[in-house]
Amino acid sequence: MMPIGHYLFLSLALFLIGVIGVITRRNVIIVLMSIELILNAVNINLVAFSRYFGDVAGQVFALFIIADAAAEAAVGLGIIIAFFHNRETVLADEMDLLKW
Amino acid sequence: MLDSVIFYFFAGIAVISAALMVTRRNAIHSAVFLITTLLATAGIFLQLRAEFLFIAQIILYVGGIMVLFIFVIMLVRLDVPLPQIRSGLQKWIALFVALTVGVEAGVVIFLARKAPGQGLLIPNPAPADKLPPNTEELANSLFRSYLLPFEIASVLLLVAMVGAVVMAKKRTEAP
Amino acid sequence: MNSSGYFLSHLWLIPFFPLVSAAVMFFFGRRLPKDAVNLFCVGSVFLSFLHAMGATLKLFSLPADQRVYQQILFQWVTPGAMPTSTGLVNFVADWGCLLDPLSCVMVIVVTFVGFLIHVYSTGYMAHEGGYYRFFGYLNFFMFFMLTLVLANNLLLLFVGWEGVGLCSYLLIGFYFLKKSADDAGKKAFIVNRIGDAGFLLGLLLVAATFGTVRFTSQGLADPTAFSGILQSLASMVAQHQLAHGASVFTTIALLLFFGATGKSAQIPLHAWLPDAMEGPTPVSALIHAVTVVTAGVYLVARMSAIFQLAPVAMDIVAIIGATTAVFAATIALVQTNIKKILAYSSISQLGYMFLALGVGAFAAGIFHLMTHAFFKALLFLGAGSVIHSLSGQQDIRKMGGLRYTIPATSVPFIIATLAITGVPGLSGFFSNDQILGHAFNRHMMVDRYLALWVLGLITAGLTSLYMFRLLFETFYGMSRIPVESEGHIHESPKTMAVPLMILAFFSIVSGWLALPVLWGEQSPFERFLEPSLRGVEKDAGSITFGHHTLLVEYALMAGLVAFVVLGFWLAYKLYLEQPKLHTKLAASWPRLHNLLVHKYYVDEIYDALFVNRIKDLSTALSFFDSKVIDGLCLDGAGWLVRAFSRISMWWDKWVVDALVNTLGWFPKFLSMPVRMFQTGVFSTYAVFILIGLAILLGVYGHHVQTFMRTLH
Amino acid sequence: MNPTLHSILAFVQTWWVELLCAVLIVLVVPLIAGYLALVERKVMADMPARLGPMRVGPPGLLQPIADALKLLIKEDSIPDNADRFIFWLAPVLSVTAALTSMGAVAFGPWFQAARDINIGLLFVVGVSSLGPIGIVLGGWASNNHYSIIGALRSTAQLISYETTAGFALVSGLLLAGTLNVRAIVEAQRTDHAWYIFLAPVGFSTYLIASIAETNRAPFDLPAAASELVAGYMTEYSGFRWSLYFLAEYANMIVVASVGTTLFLGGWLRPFPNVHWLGWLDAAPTLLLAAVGAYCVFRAGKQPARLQSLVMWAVAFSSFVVSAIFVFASPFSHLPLAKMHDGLYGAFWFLLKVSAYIYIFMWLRFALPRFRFEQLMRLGWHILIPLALVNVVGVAIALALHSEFSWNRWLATFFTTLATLGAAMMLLRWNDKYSAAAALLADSSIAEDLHAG
Amino acid sequence: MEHSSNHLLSVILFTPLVGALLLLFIPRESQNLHRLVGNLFGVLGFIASLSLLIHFPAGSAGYEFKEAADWIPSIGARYSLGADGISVLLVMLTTLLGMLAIASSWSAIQQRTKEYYILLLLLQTGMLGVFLSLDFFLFYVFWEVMLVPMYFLIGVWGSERRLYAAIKLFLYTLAGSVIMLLAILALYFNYAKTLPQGAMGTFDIPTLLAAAQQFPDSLKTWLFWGLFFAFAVKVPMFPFHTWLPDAHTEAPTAGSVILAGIVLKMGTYGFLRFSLPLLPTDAALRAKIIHMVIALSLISIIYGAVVCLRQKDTKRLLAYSSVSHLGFCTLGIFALTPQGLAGSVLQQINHGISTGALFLLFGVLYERRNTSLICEFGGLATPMPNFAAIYLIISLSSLGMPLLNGFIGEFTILQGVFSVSKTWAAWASVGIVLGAAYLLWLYQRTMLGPITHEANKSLPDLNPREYAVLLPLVALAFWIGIYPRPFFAYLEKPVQRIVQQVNPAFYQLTTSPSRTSSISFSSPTSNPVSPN
Repeated sequence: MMPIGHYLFLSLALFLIGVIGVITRRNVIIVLMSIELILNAVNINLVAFSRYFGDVAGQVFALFIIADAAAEAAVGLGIIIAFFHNRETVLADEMDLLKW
Repeated sequence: MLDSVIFYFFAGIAVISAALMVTRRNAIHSAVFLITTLLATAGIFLQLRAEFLFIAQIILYVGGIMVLFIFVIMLVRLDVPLPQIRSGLQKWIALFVALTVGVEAGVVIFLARKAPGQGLLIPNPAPADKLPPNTEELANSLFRSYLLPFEIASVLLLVAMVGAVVMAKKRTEAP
Repeated sequence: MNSSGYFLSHLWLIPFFPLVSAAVMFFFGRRLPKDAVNLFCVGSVFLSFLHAMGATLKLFSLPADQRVYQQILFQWVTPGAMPTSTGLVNFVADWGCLLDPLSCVMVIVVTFVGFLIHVYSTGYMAHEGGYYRFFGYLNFFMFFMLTLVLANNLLLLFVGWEGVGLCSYLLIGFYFLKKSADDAGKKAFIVNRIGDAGFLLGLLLVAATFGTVRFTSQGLADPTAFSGILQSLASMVAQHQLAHGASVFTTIALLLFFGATGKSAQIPLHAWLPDAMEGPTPVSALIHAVTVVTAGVYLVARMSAIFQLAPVAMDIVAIIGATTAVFAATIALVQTNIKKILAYSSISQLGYMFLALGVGAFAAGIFHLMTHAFFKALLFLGAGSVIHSLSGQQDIRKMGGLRYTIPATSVPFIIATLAITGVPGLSGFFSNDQILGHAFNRHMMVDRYLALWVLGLITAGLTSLYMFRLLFETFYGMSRIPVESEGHIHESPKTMAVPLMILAFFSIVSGWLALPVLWGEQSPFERFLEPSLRGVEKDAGSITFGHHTLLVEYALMAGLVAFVVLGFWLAYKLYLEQPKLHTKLAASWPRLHNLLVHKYYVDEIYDALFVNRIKDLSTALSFFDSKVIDGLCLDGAGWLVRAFSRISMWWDKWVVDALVNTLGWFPKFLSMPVRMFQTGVFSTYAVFILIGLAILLGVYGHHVQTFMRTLH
Repeated sequence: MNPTLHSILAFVQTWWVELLCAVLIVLVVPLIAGYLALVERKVMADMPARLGPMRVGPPGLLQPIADALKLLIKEDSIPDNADRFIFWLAPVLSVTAALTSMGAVAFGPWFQAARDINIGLLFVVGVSSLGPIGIVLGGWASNNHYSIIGALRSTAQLISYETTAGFALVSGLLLAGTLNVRAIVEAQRTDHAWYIFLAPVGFSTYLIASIAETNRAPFDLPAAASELVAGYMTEYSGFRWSLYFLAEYANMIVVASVGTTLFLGGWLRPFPNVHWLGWLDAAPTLLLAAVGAYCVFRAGKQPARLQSLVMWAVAFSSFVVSAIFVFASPFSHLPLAKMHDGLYGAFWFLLKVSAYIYIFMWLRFALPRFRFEQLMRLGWHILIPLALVNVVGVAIALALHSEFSWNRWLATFFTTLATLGAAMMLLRWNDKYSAAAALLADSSIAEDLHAG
Repeated sequence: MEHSSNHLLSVILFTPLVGALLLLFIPRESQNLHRLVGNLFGVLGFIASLSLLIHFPAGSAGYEFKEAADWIPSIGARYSLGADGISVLLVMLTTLLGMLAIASSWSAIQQRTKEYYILLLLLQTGMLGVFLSLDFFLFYVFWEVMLVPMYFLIGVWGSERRLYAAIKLFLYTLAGSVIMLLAILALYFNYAKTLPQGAMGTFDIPTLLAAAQQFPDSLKTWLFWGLFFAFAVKVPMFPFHTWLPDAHTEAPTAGSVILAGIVLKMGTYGFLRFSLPLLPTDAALRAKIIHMVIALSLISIIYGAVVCLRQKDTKRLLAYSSVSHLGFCTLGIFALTPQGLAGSVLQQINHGISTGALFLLFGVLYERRNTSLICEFGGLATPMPNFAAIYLIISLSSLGMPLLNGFIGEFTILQGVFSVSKTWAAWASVGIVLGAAYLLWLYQRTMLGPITHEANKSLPDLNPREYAVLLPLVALAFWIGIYPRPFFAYLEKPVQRIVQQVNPAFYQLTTSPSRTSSISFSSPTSNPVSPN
């Protein structure tokens, strides 16, 4: 078996890439996708630990995270479409008011 | 040996395409690379013998969420490249901080790995052919120990669905 | 009793046939043709009659002391344990049939006369709307009446009792578009209900005293396994737990008798019967002459064992009977509605029966019940036939001279009149004679009964007077029929005439059952009934009669005949020979006449005393309800609460709120610097988060590391 | 011996059937797809009593090969403004998804590429759900309005009907109690019933949904030639086009296989537990023998030598296979027995799949095309509620069976009745609100198309 | 019992609630769907409760189908259900009338159907909960839960003065139940005091009531009166009854049916279940209390009946008749004899059937004519013969006609009362007479005679749905009237248990084996009524 550190580093790498995406990209959709990537990195950690501890709970939580991701994507994209209809833009730094 | 080959194969794809995803100017391309990353992650799941999660990843993420993303990208016509990377000081601070976090976390993991005798070298995971059927085990855990979270998750999905429908609906009174 | 045979073991079929037919009428009657209705309804009663005959004949074939047959179909009411004088008892009322000589007589009379009346009705009602409904009600009524007479316990008897009350309500109100009919029906029901309350209390007292309401356990396959009032009573008397004249007997007897007064229209609950003449005439005949009203008599006879032990109650029965007899007879003297005269006659005759029961001559009472059933049914049907011929005319002042116009009606009617007045040789004579004879015998033993005997005789005379008045006014003398309806007079159809003839025949011969009395023997009818009416202690408490010689018997008969002739003579004088005379007579005593015409103002008195008072009470209580409970208590409380809430609202607004508002201003002021960080761009926030994460990892990284090392 | 070689040999020895299957899938499915197209054309011709392709090969039997050759040698054209990378990627993604998903399909008790995968059926469904991405990307990459409309339509349609299909499958899976493909089939043997009888509504919804999922008529909106000039495939030609084509037919086989496995008893013969129907076991043998005999009989009468040769070849192979059938059963310890069981199962399986696909074709030529909003209404207003109700119904039936020991058939009967009642109700309401819904759908679809 | 693993009671209890939840997801416009779902769950609830009837072990005296789960462990409140013969009958009544009430609303309710059915179903769960709870806390919760839907049913779908009636109902009942809550808490804390230090108190009804036997008499008296007010308001007894006429008059038909048929029974059920065990042991004190309650019952009987005679509104009249009939029930309960108790429960069922049916009948009229004033009707037997027939049968059942259900109940109550006091029985029988008077008068004024209003000339007779709603009740009326034994069988043992608990003297009476009793008793102490 591989040492678990491999998985952790992989996960760390994906996480960092995701974080960088979130911070540096202006396009909200790509930001959202980066967030999905971050969630995915977490999933890898969970599944890896689940495998190594022999406890299926990690996979359960990964499953919940996937469900959450789906919900998040649905709502997020809904917001984006609504926003786009109103503002004709999807750039993150043009969204700086809570209400308009 | 086969395991590590498979792992490195998928991990490489995942990292590379993740990097490509963040750097592509075209949103559709980003999406395609994200799909690739996700598929690679699914492969890693399979390598970890999480079969159900593997297929859930494919069905939900790739088959569901990503199609949605692509759909929306096309819908709001974001397929034309935009000035994507934000400029200015914040970007550099951000990159610096992100890298700091990465280095810190890497050091933590690495040092923990290096510790003699114990640590992250987890005591013998069960061999792959001795594992119980993954789906049944997952179902048992999900519907016995985690029934309430499961139901809450379903409510969450319902709420998300309603919310998405409401938000995406045409407003009758134009702003 | 294994050799009970088909008819006895299928006793329950007797009430069942009419029930089925009634159900058919109620569910499908509207779609059935008239012939089918006739077939079902008349046929079912005929079947009942056949079965009743069969059962009677079977009973006759048994030795006299075994002439009881009882059958329990199922346990009906089983409410649980109740305390009685003998301890806790699981009260059980079953659904069962009892056939003994007493119920035998009743069932025969009811089915036979009922059958004839059904046949008659097919003619009488032929042109009425709601034909099926009428026959449905009639059959339903037959079911309840037969349940009543065949019941093996008081509670089941009560079912029949209430059921016939219901059916009389329905039948009286048959013409439900007429308000008077509805009122009459309602009155009948409610007045009966008052009596029923007494009955029910009596029934409860019976149950509480004896632990059962089953009349007797005789006739059952295993009499020792079941309890019966008769057996219970016998053992109680034998063990001297209760003695002759015990107050509980008196109470039971009086309560039950109160019920009987309701059903049998005795004072004080007689007021419903005359009003009940609003119903179709066959109904009057069936219900108000033959069956329902005799139910009270039947009840008293059925419970004779208890009555015999309650002398006070017996006296009250006799007194009320005699009083009612005279009372109703006097009212009948001046009534002008042909059916009302007959109704009052019924009340009077029933009083006569109660007189017989009260003096202890139960068999004589039942005997009169039977003969009365024939001739009173005949009178009613005859009256119906007259009304039918005159297209609905009921006022005897507008009749007269019908003797030869409608002979098929008039001949039976005359026979019935002769029978009821007690002309020797006809049935009424024998039964009247029996009653008076027993009353006289009683007098011979105890002096105070002389008055009863005299009242009886007077009633006989009055009966003769008003009946012959009716006869003369209707069938003899000048026709006073309005000219325009003179031409429409028609003889009734065969279906009506034939039952009249059959009834006339029985009006003559049914009395002959008592023929041996003439030569000093016991009447066979009495002998037949004796096992049912014997009571529990032959020697100690029950009433015994003195024996009189044949000569006294003949003298009594002569006395009766004398009074009858006197009545006849008066009627002849007043109504046939000098028709003006009776109006003169009325004019000379106007107050008495008015009193009689207005039926002693009983209805008015009841209205003033009870009905209107209850209505006033109701108004008062409604007022109390809405003004005192709702108005004073509730609204008052509401006003108080509102007043208090106003005060507290003011306090809230000007004191509490003001304070809170002042406090709320402070945080607003203090939060100024924090707002600087809120740029609104989310990636900035993300950077903040990330910086936080970096710091956390930097500071606590070794903790994480240590933690990860300890993972196992 | 070289240890590496040794281990490889051991690997092959253990997994040779699976490897064979995998290879066969990649190699043979394109061929089968071609022949399916031929069959489709034959059936299409047969409906109005025509003949179909007759020129190439004896009765047109070589037509697919000719077509394939034509496609391969066509010019590979890419539009100027197309996104070349995605344009290349999209068809590959489609065909990969279709072929990969076939890996978990069991064509017989032994013939399955991914045998130990215990999420079997889910794998098939899941991987085939990648197909839409290929289509939508292809449509977008073409930079053509027709294509992108086709792509959007296709995506909407597939997502909608995948839900229905999923729920329909769930009703069957509830009965089977497992996801493992072979276990599902065995469950139908032990339950003494194909699940089409226990969950008829589930099967019906699955049938409809599977037609829509494969973009076939009457649901072929994304590729409607008359409206969208073949939709997402407008700009594709040659080899790329043939990949899409292959994906479509492979998908047909996949959905048919899934339906067969779950509802039609997989490789079981009809009524596997009725003993007096045991003679059916001999049917494949006899049929093959009959085919062989017919070929022998006809071989001599062929006009051309080549034709008679082909006939002889067919006759020979038929005899060989039927001989395997006949002789293998006593020697159960031999790999031959495995072969026998496998072939025997494969016979029935393929028969059922063929019947299923025949229904596809039949419907395609019998029914006119839906309008898009009708399609969506059918999916969302009728099929999804119905499938949901059906899942509940089947669950109730199962509960009645296991908790209250009702007879399985009785319970199923009642719940099916209830489900059908619900279906009637749905239809009624749908009719009732169709006017309003149609208006709504029209406007929103128009809006979406403009946006797209 | 082996039924303890069964969740039958929970299923029965929550079936309507599931329906209500399901209705939440149905769009506001699909009214027929609301109706369908409402009816479906009404029927389902009834079917579920049928299995209760079937599986109930014959001759069981205690609670069956028990279920328990921790609910609020910090105070010892538990989710605990159970049913004895009494509860079973009342639950059956509830589900039956609930089903019929829902069915009767199909065309009567045109506005806000969704909320209407949700509330009806919620109401049903509340009522079922009251009859099934074995935990005081749970009982109280259901008691209050039931109130809210009732409030809205009257306040939203009622006729003109609906708000007044609804608020009156609410305040009246709430006032009573607050006192009840205090009494429950007193019971709880006084029981907790008897426990060793640190032990958790409980709301378990059997435990508390058993423990209450040891309380001092003064405390028991207080507890009794505390509970008494809540129940007396619900029943309603004489001085607390004025909410009922208003509520009945203003409520929609289904509300009236449920109000009369079931809600009132909650009060009598409370008396039966909770008040009786709290009667003080001291004979004089106990007699005093009983006499007061009996006096109130008798006043209710006669007062209700007399006031009926003056009412101008049918529903108001029926409300007062309910006061009168329920007076019989409380009379039977406080006679403390098996017959009185059994009769009382049976009479509750009967009242539910007959008054429920009467309200349904007048609901039919209300739907046709939109009024319930007596003077608006008259002569309806001509256009609506079948309606008149059913109405007559139900009237007769209500006034205690033998062969119909009312008689059995009244007779049994009277018998039970009679063995205690003949005077009480005599007064009660006045109520029977008056009952006939007002019911027949009402019948005459509405059904008989010529038609007085033009609008009544062409009223349609009953339609199939109305038949379907009414005929079960008619059939049931006949069944109980003709063959009441099964019902008595359910009641026998539980009633015996109650009497043994609260009036042990009853079974100490002389029990000389006598030939006069059809079924005699062998050993009075251990098993007072031998199973014969």
